[in-house]
Amino acid sequence: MQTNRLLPFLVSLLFVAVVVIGAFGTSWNTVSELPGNPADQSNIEGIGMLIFTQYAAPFEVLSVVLLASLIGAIYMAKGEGNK
Amino acid sequence: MLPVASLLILVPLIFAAVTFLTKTKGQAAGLGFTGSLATLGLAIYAYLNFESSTAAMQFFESMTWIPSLGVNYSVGIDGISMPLILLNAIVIPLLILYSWKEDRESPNRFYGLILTMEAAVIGVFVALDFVVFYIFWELTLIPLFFMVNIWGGEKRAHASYKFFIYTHVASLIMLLGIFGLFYASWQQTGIPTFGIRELIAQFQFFESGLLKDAIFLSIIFGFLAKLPTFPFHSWLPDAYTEAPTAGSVLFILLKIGGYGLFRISLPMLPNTGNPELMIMMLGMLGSFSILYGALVALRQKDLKRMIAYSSLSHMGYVILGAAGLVTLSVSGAMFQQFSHGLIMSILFMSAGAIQTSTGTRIINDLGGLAKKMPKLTVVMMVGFMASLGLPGLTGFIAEFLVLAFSYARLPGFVLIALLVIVITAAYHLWAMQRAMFGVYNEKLGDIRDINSMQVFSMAAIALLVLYFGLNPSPVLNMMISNSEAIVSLAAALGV
Amino acid sequence: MIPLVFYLGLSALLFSIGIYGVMTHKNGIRMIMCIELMLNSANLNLVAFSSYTGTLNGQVFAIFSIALAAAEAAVGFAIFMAIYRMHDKINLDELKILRW
Amino acid sequence: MVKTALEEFAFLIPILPALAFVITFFFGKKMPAGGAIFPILAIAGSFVISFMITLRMLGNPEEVISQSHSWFAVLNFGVLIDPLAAVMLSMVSFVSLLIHIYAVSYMSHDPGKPRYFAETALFTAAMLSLVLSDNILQFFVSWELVGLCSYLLIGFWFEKPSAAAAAKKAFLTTRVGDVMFLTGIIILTSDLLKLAGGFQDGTYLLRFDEIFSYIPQLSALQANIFGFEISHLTIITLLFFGGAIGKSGQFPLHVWLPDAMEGPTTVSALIHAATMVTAGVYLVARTFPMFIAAPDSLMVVAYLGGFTALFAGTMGIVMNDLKRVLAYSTISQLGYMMLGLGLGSVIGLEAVGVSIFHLINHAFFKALLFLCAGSVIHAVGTQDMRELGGVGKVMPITAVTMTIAALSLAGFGIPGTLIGTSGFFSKDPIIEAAYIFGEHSNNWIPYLFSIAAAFLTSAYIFRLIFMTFTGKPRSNYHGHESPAIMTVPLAILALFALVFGGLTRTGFMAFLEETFTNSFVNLNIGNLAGIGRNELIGTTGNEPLLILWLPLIVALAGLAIAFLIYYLRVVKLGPLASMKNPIYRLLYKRYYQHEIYTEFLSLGIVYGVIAFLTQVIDVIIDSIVEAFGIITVGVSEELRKVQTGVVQNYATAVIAGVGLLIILVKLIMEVI
Repeated sequence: MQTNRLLPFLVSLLFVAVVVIGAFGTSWNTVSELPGNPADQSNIEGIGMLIFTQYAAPFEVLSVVLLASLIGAIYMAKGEGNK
Repeated sequence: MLPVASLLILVPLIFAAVTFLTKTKGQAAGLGFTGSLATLGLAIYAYLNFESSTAAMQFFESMTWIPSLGVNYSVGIDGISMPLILLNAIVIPLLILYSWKEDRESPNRFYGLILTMEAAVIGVFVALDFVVFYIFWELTLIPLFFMVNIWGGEKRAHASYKFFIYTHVASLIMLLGIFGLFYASWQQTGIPTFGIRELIAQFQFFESGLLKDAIFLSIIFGFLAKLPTFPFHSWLPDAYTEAPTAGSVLFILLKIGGYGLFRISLPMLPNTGNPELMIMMLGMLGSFSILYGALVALRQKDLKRMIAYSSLSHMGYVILGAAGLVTLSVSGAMFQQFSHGLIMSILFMSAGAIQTSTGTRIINDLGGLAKKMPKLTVVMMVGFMASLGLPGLTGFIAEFLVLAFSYARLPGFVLIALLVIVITAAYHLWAMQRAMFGVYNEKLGDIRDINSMQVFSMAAIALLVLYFGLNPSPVLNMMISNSEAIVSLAAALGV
Repeated sequence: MIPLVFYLGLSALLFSIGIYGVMTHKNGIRMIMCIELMLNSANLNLVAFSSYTGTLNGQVFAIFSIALAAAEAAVGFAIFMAIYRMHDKINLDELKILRW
Repeated sequence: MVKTALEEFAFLIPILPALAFVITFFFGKKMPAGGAIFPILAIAGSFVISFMITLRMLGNPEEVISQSHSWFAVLNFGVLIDPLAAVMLSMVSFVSLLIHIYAVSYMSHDPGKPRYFAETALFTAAMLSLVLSDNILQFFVSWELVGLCSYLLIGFWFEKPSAAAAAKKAFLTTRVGDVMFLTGIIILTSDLLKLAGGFQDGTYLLRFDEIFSYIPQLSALQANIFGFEISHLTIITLLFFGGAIGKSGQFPLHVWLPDAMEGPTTVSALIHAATMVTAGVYLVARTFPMFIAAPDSLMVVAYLGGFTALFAGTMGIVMNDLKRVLAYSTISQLGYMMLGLGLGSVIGLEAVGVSIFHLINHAFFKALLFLCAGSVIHAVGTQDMRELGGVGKVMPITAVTMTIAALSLAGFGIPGTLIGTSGFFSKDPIIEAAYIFGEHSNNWIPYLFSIAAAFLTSAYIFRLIFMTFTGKPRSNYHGHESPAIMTVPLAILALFALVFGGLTRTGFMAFLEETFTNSFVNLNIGNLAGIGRNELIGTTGNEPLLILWLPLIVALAGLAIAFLIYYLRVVKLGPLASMKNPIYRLLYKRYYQHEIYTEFLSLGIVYGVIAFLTQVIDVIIDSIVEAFGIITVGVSEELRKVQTGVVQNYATAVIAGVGLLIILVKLIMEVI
């Protein structure tokens, strides 16, 4: 369906224009300096702390979701023909 | 004293529910008949305890329902509703008798729907609260829809949907008007209420003439489409014709459009922005309906369709009389509703009997039926004569009152209606001549006359037509006292 | 320092490219790839905002979102394989069994 | 004592036949002779009561019987027996009684006897109720009921398509008149309400005394129609007269009456000769005070009556059907009665006297003519005069009685003496009154109409007599004289047709002139005539000798012509009476009325054009309604295709929507 590419293109263009203009037209309330230790840029430790403390529950749920999708994907991809 | 008004709704409703559960035709018809007889008994009880000389509401009952919106379950009976309740209560048992020997699918639903219909129509007549009124108003659609849709003729699906959607849309417009009335009154008084009488009383204090006209017109549109009147009638011929006989009679008993006109629209009319214009509009619709229905009926080939158009023509008198806005013309219009219910029941029953016997309703395919069906001919003759306004039968009383007393206000429209009397006679007699008289059409084969149940029910209605034609006072008096109340309201405002 | 807006602009561009791909391609695999693109543009936004507000929550979300994207991709590809086995094709506009 | 007793029975006069109707209708099948005994007894009872009331009233015409009861609303029903009503009641019940007796034999072979007797009983009840009604509404109600009975009885042999069609035609044509009558009543009601200022307790709005008391005010009300100032009273009376035109078969609504001969001959005798058709005349007589007070109304009555008398006579002379000749004769004679009433603009109340006198006499001799014709038809089996001839030999009694009736109809008698048939004593005064009218207003048209009609009357009736009873039979028939139950009524009626007029002439008219001055209403006709700008002058009786003799001379001339052509057959009509002669054809085709009324007006204009157009409008309205449905379905059919089921399309729409929405919100924010 090569014919119908103009409309998607225009729509994408419209969207990007709107978002970019919106983003540029907004004054973002940001910190003036990037935080953290300039020597050690890594924030893995912080993230790990957050995941296992504040976001422990979502993390557990996510693991279940992953497991379920894994089983589902294997089941579906395996198909019925080749047992 | 019994709470008659509520019982009049409840009894048929309960019987209807039980009838739906029955299995055999005998049980269904028997229960249906018992239920309608019980209702008739209640109606007679109400009539005997009814004070005709006052316009006040009687058998009044009220219960709070939704306090925050001012919705009450309030019911009552007065001189506008009593004759119509009687009409329903009398004709429905006879209708059940009439269809006693007919074989049809699922009789339990058939008789159940008839009783539901009775409950719904009576519910509209006794309701004194717009919410109750509207609920029953819409409830009447359901049995009629199924009546046409299940047991109707060839084009039943089309006819039933057309009827349902058309009148439902009209009802929705009416509902808008009711809401307008409700909100405008709420804004003004600060107290929400849906009481019909309270809202009508408050209507005169609304400030904007435009608002009043809009409310009045949208409410009356619902009534006019239900009545129906030219040019909102086009659901009528299809629905009346396609319905089974019982359905057609139920349509005839559906007098809620005219009832609404008297109960709600007429008391509002003098307070509208331009009452003279409204009266002219109603008078015009009335006389045009009379003329139009008669002319179209003259050209119909289908007997039932002819009767349907003649019904339209007769309903014109209701509007014309209402527009006359004189005590006796309004009473005449109310009486026309009552009389029309009786007369048209006979006519539709006759047409139904002819169709069952001969298998056709096309007038030119009939001929000489009087020889084979003498009993039917006699009753049908009474119906036809009453329908064409022969004195001594109810039709004349109503037409005379309407014409004679509307003349003062609307002379031109009355003269149009008078001219139509000849046309009315013409199509009735012409149909009679072609269908019943002349040489018997041998193609119809050997046909049977109506059975004894049918003779009984039709003759009973014919006798009522004769009785009320000779002595209209029992019902006319209660109409007169109520019309007086309506008209004095108008007179006080100089309309 | 690069202003935040540039990240956002890049993300919007990525997202639009993804959308354009979803809109134009009929092939299921390509569509899933484009959807991944869109998801990643959202991740980019999350990380950017996270950095520029000085909290780490956004980055945690980004990680979650990546994990979910993996699950989604796995399920999506599995579905396409099933469809492919049934119809011998995965051109989505030709699959009409659920359409009106 | 007798007096009170009689009054209390007055209401029984219409009730008895009505009861007989009910009994005969439901139980007649199981009784001998179709239950004819009940109507006969009931009508005999009515006759006795009416006759006794009349006798008593003769002594004291001012004491009328008047009883009113409330019916509904402000309207009433009641009994009013004044001299006018009394003579009508006696005549109607008497003639009806004789015809019922006659019918026992005449209808003896018909299986529908119970229905016949029930319907004639109902008719008699309605007719009697019409005569004694004391208000215009009851009058109208009975008026319609007699119309219904006429419809039912004309269509008695409903299996004959021609009978069914004739019944319908009769009902519809009179209905046109009835609508005018009803319109008159409605305008009257509305005016009375206006004048009385609303409803008054204790008075009945439409009772005759109430109506008459408002005559001056009604006359003062003016309406503007097409630029002419017309008094309301004139409009009302002319509308009433419109009703009378329909019922009494006056031009132009006379077309139904000849067709009505499709019914049994007894019905023709009872309804379409003696009683119902005279209801129109009775209506004008009953409301005569209104007519005389209305300018121009009586003029219209006189002209139309006179014209009808002549017009119908011209058609009567070419008809070959026994009963149709009589039907046209009836129309013609009713025209005379109307003419007589119309002349009231000059001779005042005397008009009611002469007109009703002619009505009564006409009832006798015309009922007799019909019954004789019925006797012939019953015996011979045909009513086409061309197939008859020489019937006099086999049916002598019928022949004699019919000749007497014919003489009475033609008005034979010697002016200035008391020798003459009944018809002579009632018809001549009308012609003389027309002369006075001509002398007074120098307008001779009514007189010319009446004298020409007198000539035609004599010519057609003796044509009938000679063609039927003399000469040789022109077809094979087996006649026999009718049984006594038929001939006795004939003989009684013949006696009345011969001598009733001569015996009662002066007393009768004087009696009737008391109608409007009594205990019920007391009107000064002279004043009322003044309101109507009618100048009343003296009475009949002192005209030139030639004028007195002229009606007899023309009648003799008519007789002579009929004698020459149809008895001696010395004058051959030949080409004159063939369809090649345009005048004969015009007459024979009855002035093409069927073509004009039925085919052109009813079927063409009303059914073909107006009703057709309305039906087209109906189809258009219905199509508009249907179009709503079709458009809704069509649009939905198209719109649902937007739901393609292709995710990409949805995605496109969503994204475009989001983009546009943001722009929209932004724009709105800018504006605000």
